[in-house]
Amino acid sequence: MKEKIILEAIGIKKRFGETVALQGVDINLYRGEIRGLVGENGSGKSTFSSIIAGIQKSFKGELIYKGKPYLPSNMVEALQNGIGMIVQEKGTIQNVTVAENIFLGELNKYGRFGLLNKKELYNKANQALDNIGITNIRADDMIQNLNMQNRKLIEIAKVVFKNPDILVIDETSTALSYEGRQILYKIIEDFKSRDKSVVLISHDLDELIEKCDTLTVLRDGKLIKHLNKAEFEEDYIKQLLVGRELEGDYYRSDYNHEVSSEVVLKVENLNKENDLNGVNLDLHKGEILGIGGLSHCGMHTLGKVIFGFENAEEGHVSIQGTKIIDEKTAMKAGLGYVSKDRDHEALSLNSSIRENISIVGLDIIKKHNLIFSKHEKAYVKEQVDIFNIKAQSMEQYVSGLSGGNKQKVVFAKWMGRNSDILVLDCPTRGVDIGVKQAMYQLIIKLKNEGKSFILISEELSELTGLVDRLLIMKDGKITKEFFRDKELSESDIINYMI
Amino acid sequence: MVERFTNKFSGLKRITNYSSWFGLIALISIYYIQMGESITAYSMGIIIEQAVIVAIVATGAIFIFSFGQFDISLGAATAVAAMVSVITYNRTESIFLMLLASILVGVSIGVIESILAVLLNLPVFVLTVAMLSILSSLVRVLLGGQSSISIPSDAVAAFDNVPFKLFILICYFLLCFFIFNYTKVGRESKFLGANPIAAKQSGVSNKKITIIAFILVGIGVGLAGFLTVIRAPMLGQTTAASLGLDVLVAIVFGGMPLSGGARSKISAAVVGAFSIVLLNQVLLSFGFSSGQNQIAKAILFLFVVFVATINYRKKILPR
Amino acid sequence: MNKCLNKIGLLVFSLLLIGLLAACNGDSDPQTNGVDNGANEEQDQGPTQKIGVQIYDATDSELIAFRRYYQDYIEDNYNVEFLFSDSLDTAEAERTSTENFINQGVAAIISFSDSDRMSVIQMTEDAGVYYAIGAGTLSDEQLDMLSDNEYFVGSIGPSLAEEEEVGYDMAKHYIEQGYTNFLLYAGGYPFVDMHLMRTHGMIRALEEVGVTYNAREDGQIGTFESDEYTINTVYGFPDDSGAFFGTVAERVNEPGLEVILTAGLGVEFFGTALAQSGQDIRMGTVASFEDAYYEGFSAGQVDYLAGKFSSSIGPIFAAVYNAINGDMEVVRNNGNPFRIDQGYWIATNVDEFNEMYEMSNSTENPAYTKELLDMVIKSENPDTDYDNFESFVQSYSFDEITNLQD
Amino acid sequence: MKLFQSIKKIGIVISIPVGVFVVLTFLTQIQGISLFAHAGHVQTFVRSTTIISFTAWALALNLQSGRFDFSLGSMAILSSIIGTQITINYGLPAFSLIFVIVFISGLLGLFSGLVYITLKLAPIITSVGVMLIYEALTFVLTDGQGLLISTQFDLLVLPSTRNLLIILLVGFAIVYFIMNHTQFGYNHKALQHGQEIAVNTGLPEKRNAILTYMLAGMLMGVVGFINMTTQGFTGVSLNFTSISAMFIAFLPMFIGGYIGRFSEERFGIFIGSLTMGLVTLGFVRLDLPRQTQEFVNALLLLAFLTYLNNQGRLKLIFAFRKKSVNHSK
Repeated sequence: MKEKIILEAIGIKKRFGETVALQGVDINLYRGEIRGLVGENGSGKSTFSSIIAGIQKSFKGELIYKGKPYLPSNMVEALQNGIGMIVQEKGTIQNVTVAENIFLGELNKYGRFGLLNKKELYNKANQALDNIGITNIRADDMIQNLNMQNRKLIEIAKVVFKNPDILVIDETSTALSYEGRQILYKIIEDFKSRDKSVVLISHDLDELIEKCDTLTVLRDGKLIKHLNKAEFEEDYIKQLLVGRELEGDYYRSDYNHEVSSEVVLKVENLNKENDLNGVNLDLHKGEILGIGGLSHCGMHTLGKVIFGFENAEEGHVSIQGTKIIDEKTAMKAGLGYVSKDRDHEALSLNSSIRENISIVGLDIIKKHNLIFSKHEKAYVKEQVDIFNIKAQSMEQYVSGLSGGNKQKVVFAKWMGRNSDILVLDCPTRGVDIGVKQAMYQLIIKLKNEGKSFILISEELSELTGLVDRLLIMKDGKITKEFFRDKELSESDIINYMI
Repeated sequence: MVERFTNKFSGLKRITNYSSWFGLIALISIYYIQMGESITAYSMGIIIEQAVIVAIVATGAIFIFSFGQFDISLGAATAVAAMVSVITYNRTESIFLMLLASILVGVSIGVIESILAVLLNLPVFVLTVAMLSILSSLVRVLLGGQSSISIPSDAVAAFDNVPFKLFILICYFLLCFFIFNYTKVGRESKFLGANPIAAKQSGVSNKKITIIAFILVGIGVGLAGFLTVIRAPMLGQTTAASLGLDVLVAIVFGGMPLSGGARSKISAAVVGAFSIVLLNQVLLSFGFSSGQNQIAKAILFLFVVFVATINYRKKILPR
Repeated sequence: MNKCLNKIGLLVFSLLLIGLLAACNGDSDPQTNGVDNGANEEQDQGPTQKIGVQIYDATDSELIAFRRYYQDYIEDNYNVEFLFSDSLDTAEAERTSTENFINQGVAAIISFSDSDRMSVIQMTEDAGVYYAIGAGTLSDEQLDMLSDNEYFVGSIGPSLAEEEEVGYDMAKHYIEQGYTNFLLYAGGYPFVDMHLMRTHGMIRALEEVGVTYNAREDGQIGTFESDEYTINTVYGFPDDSGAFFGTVAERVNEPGLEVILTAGLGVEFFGTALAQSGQDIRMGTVASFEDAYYEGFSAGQVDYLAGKFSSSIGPIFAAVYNAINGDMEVVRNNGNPFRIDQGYWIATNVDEFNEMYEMSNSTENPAYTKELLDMVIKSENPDTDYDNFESFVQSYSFDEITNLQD
Repeated sequence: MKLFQSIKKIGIVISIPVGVFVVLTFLTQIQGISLFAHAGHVQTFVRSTTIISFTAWALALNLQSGRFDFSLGSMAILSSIIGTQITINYGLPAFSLIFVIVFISGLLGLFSGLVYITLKLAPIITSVGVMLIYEALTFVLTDGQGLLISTQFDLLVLPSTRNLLIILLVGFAIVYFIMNHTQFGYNHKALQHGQEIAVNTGLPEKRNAILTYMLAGMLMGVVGFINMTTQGFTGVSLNFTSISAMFIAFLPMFIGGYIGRFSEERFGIFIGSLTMGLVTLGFVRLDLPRQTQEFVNALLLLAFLTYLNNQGRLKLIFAFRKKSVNHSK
């Protein structure tokens, strides 16, 4: 197996302003290897992959690729050299055609003197799509007419078409449906069979264990361990990720699903084009109600509609008789909402911790309709202390915090105003296991105090570990209801999701 | 190592955050050196006189800028308010009604603009471009075919003094300062500018903030209209025409980020307005021509903003 | 590296641009650069006195000619320095400029701006700064109010009646030659007084020959009715959509048009349309003796010009100079501020124009030379008195001035 | 079905100018005059359309990338002054005037772009600075007088209806070609819709921004050329007065964006400008005072924006009908 090194990374260091992302990482990548890269968010795995893919330029350390020093100045150049990456975030551009996205940044190949040969461009793009077995999308389709999954497939087609020697896949599978994943896995195997390398980044340990030949564990920007297939063992990997053995309970220890009969929130017959198709549910006092499904089953939209951030075309949400029409009424009725997209929706990154926490608590902070710094600071400090938010001061901008601390700020903001019901959309996405555990315990504690939760999650273990009741959604409908049970297995649930 | 870097970095940040104040102090110093002994109470007085109107409108405008919006029609709105107050005085001969009319007109324009923006779901900037045309044609309509309309200068002579104008500025500034820093509206508008989606998810109503901001600006516009009449009781087609852009320049000069958000500060309006007036005085003392004056102003303007934002550079170009 | 390149690029580019601008500027402008005002050498007696000049439009060609006369001729010959204002188009701007001049320590202000003149006069009186009007006039009532103002010097310039007369004379000039098809350009009618009065003058001349004028209720220029005469009108200023020039082209191309009469800005707005129409059309206008009209007369586009000459503002300087020298009595009309009419030079053919043009634009030998002005300046000519001054100003016509010079 | 679709598209595209034409014809007929009475009216119409088209193309170039450029008007004025002086001083042939002016305005655009990417400030700020400098240069260069060429007959005959039509068509062809068939155009579009992704991928953002500014400058140069040669006169502008030049272009730009959904955007802008050209001619024929013109333009802009922004809601209102159609399928 250990034949030829294709890429050698020596002592890679990278800093973003005040945060250190990588502190001296050495990784050797071999031909024909599927390498898993695993670590909590902020561990540096995305930073590392973006460095080799040419997105980040200024870093310290050395890259040796195919025996030569290597320093790509952008993604296109990296790809031309044989390193292609499918990025975690949205990687396609709206309002332009599929073909233009596939050949973004290298249109100069199709034509000369800055002019374009459209025909050739479209032909090549269709070829790229055919290559990975996509026939329902054509080169002249506009990106905005495609759904998220198909857009991701375009990115995959784009990278694969260049036939790179190293393919980097950064948390892409979460955005894909079952069919999409099968396409991706086929590509990965095809690469391996052709003696090319794949770097697979994922939070899904099962996926990694199944697909990878080797695993590299990163934590806090440091390399923790390289693992061979023989060493793959879930608990051991988890321990490496966190850096210590987790003490105390991780999830809930009890298996009791009895909750109060009091209904605190009622969802009736919600319909929304493409997303929701007649959703009904009741949330009881002190209940943790889980909602699971595939990424695009409509559960994220459901969360937004419940909070009044989006409007349904039919049906309504009510809390003790009050209809929720917008965020304001929702908040008045004691509802809080933690968005899945933390950096863009839940927080204002270029505002301080203080501003982010106090923004929903101004009604509580104000005295005689005025807001004084003294009261505000006391209010915020209390939350900062309760949630143990690590920052220089409460005046620090949220953008400088780690993922876990950012999420703590979001929690603190809603708990500070003493919300009775929280809609949590993927609340532990990109959060360290340690923080994750703390949050789970907090949720449990609050549940015991009589707060109610709607927990929307893509992680099944999180759902089975926490909820009293679990609703599975598919194509905008609730397809199955499970109650908390020791025997509840993930494979039972998955069947209702796909 | 990391620690030291951090400290140095935030120290620099702190300094550039106050660069507009340094700019003001520098201008005061240059003015002092240039004018020397000829600085009198009169000099101070005219600096205040000349800054007051811009400062008032700019103070109100900070609200609109704080949530990342942009109003280009403020000058025309002030002109309309001033016109109406002149007409009101000529009908009623009451200074009080004149002030009231001016504020009412200012507020009404604000309400109409914000309601159009909110109900019709129009982008504020483009809306104000259209409003600029509408209001300037309204000015001509109010002129009714005359080259100018006026009130007797004795009528307002009692108010034509520095203490009164300063008093109005201070009152309005305190009102805005208070609302901006000590009420929900102020906090919410800053947060709205920083991240509109997060603000919406935190229950901040874009509509409410927009309407309140425009009403506050409207009060400022009304006061400015009134003061315009006091300062120069004869109004014509071009009255206050360049005020809108003077306000923009002043606010930017004062250190207000045009994108709004957390770094918004209400003091930028007053700092900026006084800086611009002092800059004019300094340039005058050098004896430049109109053209040279404007070039010097433009270069300084870019320089000040450049220094103020030196810590907020991104990899991609700002838009 | 990249960043560095950008900066170098910007620098190189800026230099290039400056070079380019210099190239085009240097070649085009035969006159000395009027911006240069630091060249006045200290004369023997005392510190230089500052005089503020308020102008309504820094880009107006007449005012630019005035500025050249003051800065290139008067500053060289008298111990004064002129400070010029920006364009003052509102009462507010006028007040700001007055404040600034006072703050700069001027001894006097000569004003060509009239947004709210009475307020400015009040301010100058309070500040102890002399004030004189270089163009335009005061009503009797206003003059009355100013009779005991020690710092108000007086006014020289065409009165509104004079403006009306200029328009009348111009129209009459063509009517008498038998022309019957006119295009009237009313300029800033009704907002600009001077344009309004000139237009009224033209209307009066037409009414005298039987044309009926129907005024409009909204104050804009009205319509004409006549069997014999055809009269079209244009008013307003250019806009960004091209509508103004569309209207101008339409009117100029109206069949049968013989004469264009403009209340101002003749060549600027109509020269091109005339050139493009290719028809034989006369043009009479009220403007000034400057390059544009030199070209216009040479090309046969204009054949009647009532215009100001650059040094027509010499006498008002003389009056102000007397005042700041403390010789107020020679500019007092029976103890009151003076108001003297000064009209236009009128050129009705190319030769007349060229003669006047030459004298008007000379900075070595302007119409009002130092020798001429010294005749009414007390410190140079102790025998002078107000009556001298008044008749000096009133002899403004080209012939009278050339006689004086000889 | 496809035929029906294209007919519908064509219908939407031409309905706006045709509608305006019908309304204006009606209004002029009431007053007993016709919209196009002689060649001068055709010329006015063509000239307005050309000026507005070029201004709107230039405005849209940067505005749609989120860059508001205050300096457009000042570039037109300054470039026409410099270019004309150079042409006259060096005795260049008359037809070369447009090329000289466009070259100069390209340089001015380049400078704008360089200032923007060097200072890395929001374009709305840099363009205010640049605009002030350009305005002031018009003053400094001409000693405040502006430039009058009313006796340069060989220059004044340039903006004939025929030449204007050629300029308009060639200009459209060039802009269309650049935006749809060149790498620059594609990169521009990609940067416009996904700045960060495009930059990460390695698109030359700075180069593209500079070229965009240059192109916008050159388009404004054409406007400067037309204004200079039709008016024979370009005045000096100070204190922000030059910005008004772009206001006329907002409505066509938005109409262009709307029509662009059904056809090509530059073409849409052209159709929008054509509409405004008709409106302008209507103003001339109806002899409306300036303030009324501005007022009407502003109202048209508001009305159109309102329509545009609430299309989503309109669709919702009509959604029931659509649903029933779906069921019947």
